[in-house]
Amino acid sequence: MINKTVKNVDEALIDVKDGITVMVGGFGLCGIPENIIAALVQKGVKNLTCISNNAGVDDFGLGLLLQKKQIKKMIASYVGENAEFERQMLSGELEVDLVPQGTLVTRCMAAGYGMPAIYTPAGVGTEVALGKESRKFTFNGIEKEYLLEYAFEADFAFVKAWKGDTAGNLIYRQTALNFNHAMAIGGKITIAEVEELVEPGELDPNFIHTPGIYVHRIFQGAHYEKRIEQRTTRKRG
Amino acid sequence: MINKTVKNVDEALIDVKDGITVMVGGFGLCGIPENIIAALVQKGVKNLTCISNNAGVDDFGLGLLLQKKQIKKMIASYVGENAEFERQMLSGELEVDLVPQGTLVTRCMAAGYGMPAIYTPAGVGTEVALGKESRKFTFNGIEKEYLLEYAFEADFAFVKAWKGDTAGNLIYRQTALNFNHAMAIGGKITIAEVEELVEPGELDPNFIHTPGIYVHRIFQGAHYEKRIEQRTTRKRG
Amino acid sequence: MLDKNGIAKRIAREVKDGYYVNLGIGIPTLVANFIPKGINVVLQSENGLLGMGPFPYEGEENADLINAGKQTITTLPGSVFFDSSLSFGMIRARKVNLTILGAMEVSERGDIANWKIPGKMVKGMGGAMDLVASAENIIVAMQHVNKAGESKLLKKCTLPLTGIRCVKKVVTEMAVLDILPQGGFKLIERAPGISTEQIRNATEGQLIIEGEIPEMVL
Amino acid sequence: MLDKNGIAKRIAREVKDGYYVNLGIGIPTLVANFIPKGINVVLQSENGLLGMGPFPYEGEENADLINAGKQTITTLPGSVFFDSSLSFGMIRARKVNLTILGAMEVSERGDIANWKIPGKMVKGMGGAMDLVASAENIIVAMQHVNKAGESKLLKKCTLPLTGIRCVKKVVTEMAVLDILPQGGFKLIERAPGISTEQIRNATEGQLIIEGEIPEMVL
Repeated sequence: MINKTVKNVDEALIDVKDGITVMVGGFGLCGIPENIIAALVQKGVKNLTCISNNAGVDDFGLGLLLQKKQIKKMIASYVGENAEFERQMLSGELEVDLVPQGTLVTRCMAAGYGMPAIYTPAGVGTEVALGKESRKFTFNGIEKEYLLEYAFEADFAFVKAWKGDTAGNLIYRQTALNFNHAMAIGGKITIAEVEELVEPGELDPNFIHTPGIYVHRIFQGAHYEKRIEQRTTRKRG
Repeated sequence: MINKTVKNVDEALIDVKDGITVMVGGFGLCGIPENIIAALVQKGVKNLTCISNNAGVDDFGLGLLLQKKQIKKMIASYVGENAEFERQMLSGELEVDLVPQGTLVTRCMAAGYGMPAIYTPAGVGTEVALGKESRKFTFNGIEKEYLLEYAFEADFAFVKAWKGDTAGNLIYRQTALNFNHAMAIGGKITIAEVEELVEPGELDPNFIHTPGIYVHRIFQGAHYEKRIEQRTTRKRG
Repeated sequence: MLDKNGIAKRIAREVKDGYYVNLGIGIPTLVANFIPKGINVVLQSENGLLGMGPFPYEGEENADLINAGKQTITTLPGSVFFDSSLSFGMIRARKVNLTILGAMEVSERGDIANWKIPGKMVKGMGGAMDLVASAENIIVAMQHVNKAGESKLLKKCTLPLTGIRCVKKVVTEMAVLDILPQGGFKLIERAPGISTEQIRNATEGQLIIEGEIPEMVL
Repeated sequence: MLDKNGIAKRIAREVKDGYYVNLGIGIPTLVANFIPKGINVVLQSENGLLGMGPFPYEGEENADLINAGKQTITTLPGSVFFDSSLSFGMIRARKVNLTILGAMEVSERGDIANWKIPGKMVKGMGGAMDLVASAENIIVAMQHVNKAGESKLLKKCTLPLTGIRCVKKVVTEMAVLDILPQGGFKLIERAPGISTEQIRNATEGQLIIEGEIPEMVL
């Protein structure tokens, strides 16, 4: 096997520079690459274009990068929970491209499947369709209009997995899977942080979500906070 | 959960009629739905259009349907191992549409992802491209030509899994996964035979290949022969 | 006049045995509470789960297990996790039988607006545009009129659209209405105590009333 | 003059540490036997496996574990199975670093023909068209001339094409040749005992010879 291990997050991010485009896994605060985000803040890289479903909250997730004004442009489907985001967007400091969630993830996946573009009906007839090529297809007897949407070109994908092996194979836990797999396959260089890094052969080869061929660097993260955004419960009894 | 169990293969195939289009999982003889194929032979349905990577061998797999002349048209990527196939093709009894393997599986997958068409570079500049729409895209700085290929419309998908639960969730074993997942998601009605049928909750929800929403009927197969096509070994020593 | 739970309860009657259902945030989420026993339904959460269970007991919240509203949830026996691309794949492929969501406006031809108000902070469409563009059967849970008393069931939406010609049915505090393929809100049921006349006054879009309109039974 | 193993051995020198490699049927399969220890390479089998191991010991064959040539194989620690759509996804996305396959004809601009002979039973292209259309680096293992002594390294292929402008390097029983981006077979090495003149006579396509051409060291 090919060993994808790097010593730590700093070695993983060694060639991350100002002005690049990055995919960042997670849905809300669930399954985000906490160690990588913290290291990006520390490193101080600027003018990032971030492709991520959400933009974190004020003091966690991508919100940490927003606080330091490291993000130039945000490509996301929903950005509701972040006052600093709102301030920067309204002041024009931050460019925002809102993309339907399914389009967003499929444009990541398309990159990983070597598809330069895909067709989706999402956004037809809305402002999302403005300036976009569209076309009708009939499938299973239903004629519909579809938009042509392009695969994302991202210099790096930053993802978080539950377990990984040194060959780069990744498995995710529950809904922390979310965007992480599509981004892991979609990045030009994919960096994975995992809660547990194991030797090749320890993961069942039948049940790996992201094959190691897509992963360029892997390291075991530390101090996972795994913050819960909406703590909803029911009472016992 | 929604119970997708049917009593047996005959109940599963109750509405399978002459002239329909079916996807049949497997690669060579690996991971083919043995029970369903046997039941189709018994049932005697005719004029089938079969989408399957291969056409079996003379006395096993889809070869059994060919022997009984139940297949009108074969859509496959490689059909090398079958004398009866060759005879029917050369005599014009059997229509054959040869499709590059990646295109074949992606057209199955596209149906399951609600994509009416996809772009692939496979076949550009060859006879496969004749009469097809093509177009150039630039991705990651590389300009290339791609063919537009349409999602398959299949009335049924017949797949074989290792284990399944009554909710229709499927897991496959090793390379018997092959085309089965893409076809399971791609069929209008998907019928799965499994080596072992278990209750909901017995499969780890993190590691299911095909979610039950794609599976309409499931049953536990019997008498798996699992024939090996090319028995290659090395000597101990 | 129905309250939120009443709307949810009425919509729950549209949920059939064997359905896979996607519930939006707000009133649609309440629908889950009113699905009768014996009706087997699987809830899809578009962040990657089929078989969403109830909220966890206090102390059992799991950061890795949330729904599309980012709430902590649980699973059920037979649940399955998958990645977001397959999640929207099954949505586009129309494997989800019913989508229930809220709206700010609906037009008589089935257009829906529910993601953006000009001049206000835009949070994004999330998965709503994908859902409405693909779903075979969309029921909207909404208020019939806004705070100023103006109809939200319109000839034409005034707000930026989420999707076009997609809504099949609308359930409001006043009525159940089908949107006909050729356009128009066809009145199906009145809420308890609401008259046809009140519904007519609250509906700007074309209202189609044929025969006697029953009061709904909840 | 190289035999099949010689061709495979020479190609093995092109395999670099850290490569993911897809090997076609025939001579390319033999390449695996000559990859030096210390070079970490992962073999991809397009039916859904990364990390293909050797054939199983007798009695340990497993019907569920085969390669793209339908041969029984084994896995290695770190192997991973995946479905065919992801398999061709990674091929199209150029994650496989090197593809080695056989050919009936190759043209001086890098076209390849290896799937169909008019008048003969056509078995199909399998995954070859996908591989050649997508791979970043394609090495062809082939015979320089056919049984009639005619060149198979041509100006233009005569057989139906598998892919165009894709082959980067050709290794035959006589020579190693690079196909230049602007076209032409550039002679890199001669097989032991083969002269430049012999190669010239066996090559119909444009042959580019610059300076002294070394004999290959195996």
